[in-house]
Amino acid sequence: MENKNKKSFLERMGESQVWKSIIRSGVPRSRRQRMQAILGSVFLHLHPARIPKHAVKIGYTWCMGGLSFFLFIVLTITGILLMFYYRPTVEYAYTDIIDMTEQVPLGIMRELHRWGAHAMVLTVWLHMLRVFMTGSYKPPREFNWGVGVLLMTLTLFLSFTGYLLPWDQLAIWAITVGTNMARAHPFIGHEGPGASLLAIGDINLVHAGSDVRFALLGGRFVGEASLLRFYVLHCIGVPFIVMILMAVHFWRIRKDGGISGPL
Amino acid sequence: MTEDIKTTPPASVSPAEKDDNALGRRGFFRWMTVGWIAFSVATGGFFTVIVRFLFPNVLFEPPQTFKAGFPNDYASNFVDTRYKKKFNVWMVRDEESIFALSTVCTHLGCTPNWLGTENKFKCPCHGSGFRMTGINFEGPAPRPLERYKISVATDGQILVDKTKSFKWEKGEWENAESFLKV
Amino acid sequence: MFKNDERYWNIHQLNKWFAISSILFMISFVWMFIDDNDDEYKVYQRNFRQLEIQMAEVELAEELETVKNERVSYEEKAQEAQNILNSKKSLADSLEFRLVTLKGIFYRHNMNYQGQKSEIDALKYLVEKDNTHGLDHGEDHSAENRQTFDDANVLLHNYKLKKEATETDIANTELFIKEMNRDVKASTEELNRILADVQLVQNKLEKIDRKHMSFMNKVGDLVRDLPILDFMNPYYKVKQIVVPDIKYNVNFTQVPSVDRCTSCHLGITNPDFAEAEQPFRSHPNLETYLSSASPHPMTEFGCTGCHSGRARGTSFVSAVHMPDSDEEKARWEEEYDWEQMHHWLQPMLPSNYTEASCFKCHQKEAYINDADQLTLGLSLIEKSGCNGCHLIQRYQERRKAGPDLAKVSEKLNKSWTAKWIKSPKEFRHNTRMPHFFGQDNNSSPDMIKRNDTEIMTMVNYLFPNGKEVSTENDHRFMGDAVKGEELFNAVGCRGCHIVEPDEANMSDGISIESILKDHGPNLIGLGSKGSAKWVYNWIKNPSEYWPETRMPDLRLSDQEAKDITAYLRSFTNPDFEAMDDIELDKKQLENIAFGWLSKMNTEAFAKSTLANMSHDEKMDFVADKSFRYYGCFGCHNIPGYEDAKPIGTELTFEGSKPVDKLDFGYIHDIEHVNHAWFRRKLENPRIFDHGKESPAEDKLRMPNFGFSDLEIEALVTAILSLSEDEVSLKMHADQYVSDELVYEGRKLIKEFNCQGCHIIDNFGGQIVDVIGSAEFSPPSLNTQGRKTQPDWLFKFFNGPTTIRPNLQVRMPSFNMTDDQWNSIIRSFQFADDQLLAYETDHSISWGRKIKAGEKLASTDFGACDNCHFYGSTFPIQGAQAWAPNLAMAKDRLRADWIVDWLKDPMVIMPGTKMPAPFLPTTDLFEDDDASNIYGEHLIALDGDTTAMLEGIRDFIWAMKGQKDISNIVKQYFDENGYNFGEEESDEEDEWDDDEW
Amino acid sequence: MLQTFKDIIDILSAPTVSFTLLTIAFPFVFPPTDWFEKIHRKFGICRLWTKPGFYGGMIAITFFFVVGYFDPNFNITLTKADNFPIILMIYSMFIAIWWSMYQAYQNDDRLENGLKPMEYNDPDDKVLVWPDLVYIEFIALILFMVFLIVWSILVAAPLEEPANPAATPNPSKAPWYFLGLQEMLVYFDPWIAGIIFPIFIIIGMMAIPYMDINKKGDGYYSFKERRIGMFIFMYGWVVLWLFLIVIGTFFRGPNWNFFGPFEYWDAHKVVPLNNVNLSEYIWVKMLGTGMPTNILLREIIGFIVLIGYMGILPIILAKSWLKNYFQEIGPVRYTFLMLFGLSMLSLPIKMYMRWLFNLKYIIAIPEWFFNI
Repeated sequence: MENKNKKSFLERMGESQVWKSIIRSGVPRSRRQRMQAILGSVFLHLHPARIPKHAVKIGYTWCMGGLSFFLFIVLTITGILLMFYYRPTVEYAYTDIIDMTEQVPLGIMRELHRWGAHAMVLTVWLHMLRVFMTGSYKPPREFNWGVGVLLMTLTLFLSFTGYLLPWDQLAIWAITVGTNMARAHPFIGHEGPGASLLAIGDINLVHAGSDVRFALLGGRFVGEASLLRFYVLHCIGVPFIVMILMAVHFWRIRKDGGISGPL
Repeated sequence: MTEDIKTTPPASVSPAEKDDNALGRRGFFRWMTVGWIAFSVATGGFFTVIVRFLFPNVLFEPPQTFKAGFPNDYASNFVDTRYKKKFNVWMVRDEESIFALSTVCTHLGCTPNWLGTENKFKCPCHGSGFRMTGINFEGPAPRPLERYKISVATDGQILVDKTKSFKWEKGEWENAESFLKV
Repeated sequence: MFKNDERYWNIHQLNKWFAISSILFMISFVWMFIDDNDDEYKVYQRNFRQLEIQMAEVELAEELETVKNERVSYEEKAQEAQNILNSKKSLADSLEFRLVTLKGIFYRHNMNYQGQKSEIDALKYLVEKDNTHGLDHGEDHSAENRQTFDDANVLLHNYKLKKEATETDIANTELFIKEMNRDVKASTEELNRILADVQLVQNKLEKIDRKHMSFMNKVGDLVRDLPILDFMNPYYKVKQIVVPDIKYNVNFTQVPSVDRCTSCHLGITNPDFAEAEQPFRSHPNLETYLSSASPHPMTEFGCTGCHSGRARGTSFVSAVHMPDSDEEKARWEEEYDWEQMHHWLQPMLPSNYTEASCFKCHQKEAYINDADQLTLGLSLIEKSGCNGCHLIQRYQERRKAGPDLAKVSEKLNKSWTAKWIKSPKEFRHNTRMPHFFGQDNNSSPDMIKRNDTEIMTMVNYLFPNGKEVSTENDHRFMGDAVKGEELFNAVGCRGCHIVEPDEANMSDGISIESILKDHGPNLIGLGSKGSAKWVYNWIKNPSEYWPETRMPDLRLSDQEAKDITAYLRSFTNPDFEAMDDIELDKKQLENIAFGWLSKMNTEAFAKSTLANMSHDEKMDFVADKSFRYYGCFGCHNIPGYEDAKPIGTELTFEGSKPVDKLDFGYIHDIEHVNHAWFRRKLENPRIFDHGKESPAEDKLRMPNFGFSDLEIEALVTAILSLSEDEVSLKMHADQYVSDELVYEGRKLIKEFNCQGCHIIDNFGGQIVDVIGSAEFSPPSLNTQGRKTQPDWLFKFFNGPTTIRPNLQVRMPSFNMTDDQWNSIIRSFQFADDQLLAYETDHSISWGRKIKAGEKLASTDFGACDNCHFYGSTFPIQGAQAWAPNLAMAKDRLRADWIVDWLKDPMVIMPGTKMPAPFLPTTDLFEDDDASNIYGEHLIALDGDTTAMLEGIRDFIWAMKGQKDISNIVKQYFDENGYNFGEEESDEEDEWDDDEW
Repeated sequence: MLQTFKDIIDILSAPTVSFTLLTIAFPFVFPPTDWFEKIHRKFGICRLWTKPGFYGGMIAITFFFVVGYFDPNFNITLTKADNFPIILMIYSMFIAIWWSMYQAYQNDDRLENGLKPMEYNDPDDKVLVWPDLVYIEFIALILFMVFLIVWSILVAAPLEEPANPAATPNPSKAPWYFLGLQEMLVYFDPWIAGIIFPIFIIIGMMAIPYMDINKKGDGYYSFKERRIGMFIFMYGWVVLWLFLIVIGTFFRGPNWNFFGPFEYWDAHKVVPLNNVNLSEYIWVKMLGTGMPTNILLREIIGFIVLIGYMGILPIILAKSWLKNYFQEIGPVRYTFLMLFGLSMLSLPIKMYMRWLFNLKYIIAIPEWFFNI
């Protein structure tokens, strides 16, 4: 009896003008409605309406691509929330992070963000491993594999830029170690091979105050300027590029014939 | 195929399951309902908590309430300027009450001075004058000074709360929170 | 299955999966929510609230009890007044009615008035505009406006009159009503006044105890702290104090400290909670700390400025509490799951070391009030010469801690010196000279040989040309040892020295008081050291041998010096004498020299250099290396090492050194916190070499001072105080002292141990224990700044004269510069808020007052001449009662002070024999023969005590006569001797009875 | 007993030993040729990719961690909040690789028997995305969110001392996913380990589809059909990346010294570093003369070795051993394959030259910051 009422309620809702205007199809029960549900939704129509059978098996797909995307969204949301309580300056950065655990309501956002970021690195790697293991990079998907490699690199870079923001010893020294490599960049790093060749007369062009590391840090050492730079890169710069590449990545999946599979 | 779906209950899927139709339907609803309820509770909770997130637990701005000593610290018919600099408040005691007067001139926001000998507040900017009660009586100020919420804390000290102000022209000075009877 | 309805999964299964995962999701969310809301501080705040309620209920009961009887009568009174008022009800009602009517009328008039006024404001604008821009618009228009304006004004005036008339009516009526209600009001107020305290407690209970709340308030109280809703007006919330002047160092910058300690320590400023359980207990010293009246109010100093810790922490562990003891640690681990957050560099100071923080603001004081342990630690740093080897920027070395070795060959012989260097404590058990040798890392036979050789080279260097002291002519410098002992105890040597051969008698423990006693060395074993000649010469004039010494000149006569020398030489140390002489080992000499040479050069070079060296060159080379290795010049002046740099680690910010910068070596049974490391290091400076295979040149070399546990605790406090933490300039205590000289003076007072003999700032004067009676001890310097004229004091310091003729103890002549004396005088003056260096001479009022004074000082009354010298006139009483020469007063004392002094001498100098002078009261003048007894002048003063005292003062001031009586007194004692001291106690009683 | 086990593990996990063992074992685990395959089968290594192999592997890893948890020294590194992702990585990578190989072997068998791979479906046998795919994706997301929340509740995000440019922590480590690069820094100059290699890794990975022209194994798990490509990739991924991360996380202590997992991280530990450049070997040790002052002359041997390795070796290979392969893929692909392949191979080669001969640099021109 109860079930019946509910059903009729659902049905009545599905037939209402409001529902139809938003969702278009009714409660997806018929084949047509089920396809409509996918095609009519801006989010779901990333998927084709029909897919080969092995594509719904977790054992084949591992769902790692989807999870990576999901984590990206989770990290965006938690990241935005963290921005309310975090100020990227040498005065406040560290104490604001202390306050996350000490007094900020829902300070667990920091844990969600940090562990989510680590998890995303793993899911991206696993996704790549799965794609390799099933040989899915092979034609016609060569280009999309390349996009994927770039996305993976950017994921690492996102995580890397976020590493500095707590402004603790772990942060500053991980970034110092990480960016010290840029010193050794051939030609454009002041301790890299060839840097000394870039000189006009006795005037050195590439030195500690003008090389690629300097550009990254906004100074000779990790300092206030670096914190701001990494903050901007972490919150806006890199996510922006990632979003564009993700769009390409998803679109190419469809254009390259959907999920890979044996012919 | 399409017909089939239309005529059969939506949840039943494979021919093999058609036999225990009724059971399936019940199962469908039971599990699905439970699932959706739990899911909505959790996500709804999340969004509620996120709204809570917007309200910080502590503030680093100067406190808007402050303790201003005991009522007996104030002499009758006297304007106390102790809290002027730090909190922008004059503590005034007249015959029968104590009240906290804002130090912001209602003309253009300067800070008037208390002239004890002339028994008035005089604004140095454009010469507005206010009586001890805060009522304007000379110069360009359009309305009296504002008063702040005042009460007695549990330890007997006067508690001034600057987040709530009372305006004479709205008749709010009659409000019991705008003065402290002594 | 093929060609099914395009499904793969069993939807039932998926639904189940969905339901299960959603439920898990919900559970995890709820868990997260709870986790986010179960803050520790809320638990404490809830408990505190319960405690407050309990206490308030007790208080309420008490208050009710106290007013139980009173309130009844007051209540009756109030009721009575009310009854009377009620009887006039009809009148009151008619008045009320009238008032209402009047207010209605007033409202109408006022409205008219206000309306008209706004009309006028508009018209005024037009007129004013016409006044300025009139030409543009033509005349008529403006005249028209003017006319309207004037008319309106007339109308306004009309309205105003009406309004004011009504106002007056209202005021009168109100006054009448008020008058009628006066009794009721007064009696109610009376009642309220009686019940004020009850009311206060009741109000409080209504606010915090749900039982006392109205229903809606109960609901509100419940709702305000519900999770999610608790952003609106929560009762339980994080409490914090932002302290802008106490900084937290984030390395790149300093940020204001944010202290959240009060979130749990809720009763910290409330003395009612003195007995409460932690964390609610109030601060044990609210007079000095936290309360708004104290010098360290909470809003300006916060908590972590002194206690350190993680200020922002809101839980027991995250605040980084640190246990005082192992037991406490175990208890915390049990109760709070305590563990140290290692990533916080400023853990809370164990309460034993809290004083370390005082130094942040009190850097210049010689004695830091209420911080005895820190003061002791800092004093020990200077006394032990820590800052000779360890640079401390903020606590610079003022002079070397040990004696000058430039002329040591005149003082000592080689054998003794070598043995002393090797083991000084064998000779003098409590010497501050530390043990370099025979320690953990240099006790192997090889190392002993090496060290002995090093010692011999150093001794060789200190005794150039082989000259050393001989005891041949000693008999010529020795007098009577028994007399010497008397003198030693009487003239003031024991202000700074002890003679205590037995270590067991000194186990009282060390404190800032006890170090006054052995400011100079413990004078034992002098018979086994050096020669009598040297001792004699030294006590005759210390600065001749060592210009920088702090030992003053007691102006001893030759005979006195000989007697004391004899006394001091009577102490010998046969054990030390019996010790084997230290031997030089030539092979070791080679080895050591080679070791040092090859450290900086190639081996070949080292070999050839060594081969070219003569024996003497080798000796000097090794001596040089040894001095530099052990850093002897840190504490001693050694010729040739005047500019040598200190050898130890800089300690300027040692208290803030991260733990990982401290080398724990292979010692693992130790807490990884800095104070544990410091403690262990001070207990055994070589401990962290344990297990290491370092070559002799690289071994740890900090010597062992043999510090006691108390000393170590004090030193650790001092080291912890050397921190990097900054406070704003305005927090520094010296911002409130106008004159740098004051601090300098205080330091000098400490350095020259003035407090060994005198009480200064209510501290010191330990010599009284030796002398036995305050009366015969050096005077208390209480109010010294107000007491003496600065220029007299300055002259006195430079050439002490006899002031108190009955004292055998002497003010010595100190070897100080004018700058230094000025500093000392300035610090006295500062303490008494008297900063004038030059003052107008006091002029005597020759009149009634001085005559009255003379009367009061005469034999009939004060009989000052009983004890005081009047110039060269001897007092009537015997020598034991002698007091300062009054003829000197006008040069020495400040006129104001004399009056204060005479009022009640005991207040200024407790224990003085000086009585307050008798001052007659007016009732005595009523006697018949009053004018005979008191004289007309005294009676005319009419019992004005101040005038009478001023009279005495002026009498003294006018006194003529010899001012410096040193010679007279000396002559007297030379003839008669100081033998009154022995029967002192008997005489004292008699004397007391006779006179007073 | 347990102590012996720990000691053995400590010894085994030294990079020299563990890396060698892994490298030697690797072709037998992922056999690239028939010969390896034969031994792979003969000694039953293939059983790693069966269910018992899975359980065995999981038990071994878990046992290692459990023992480590109760070891006072390993416990410190193991329970550091930031190291949890690495533990997660070890498990997830093992499970993922095992699962891929498990399916691959099944498919290999099917293919050998002329069957289609398991994933094969009739092109018409499709599934509608609603609800099957959407639903399981949704469930996966929820479960993952649950996992993330529980993780966040149980493990507090760490926060160390405030940043201090004057105090370098010892050891100071890069973020864990870059520890492989940091480990390479031990063997290569920063410009190679920090710049050239990362760039080669990114470009090389992007180039995989263009270099691997084996059309088989597309869209299903398989091993045999693409065993060489698989072998190279797995070696690079597992040994040269993941394994170096594990070493960097768990086995690198103060001063970047190696410490066995059960060893105490003693900052006093000193390891001799007497590394010699190739030019010093040649001129000083072999020829017994001093170093030539001309930099290029001094390093001439290094240049020859380098050119020989990167330039001539591929040509020789193309003419001999890889002749067929060269003809199959053409010169362009061959060049890139050799560039990336030899670069990758240079890492283990350099590691071994360091361990065996204390070789520091093949070309050492510190004057120009040019060391290889």
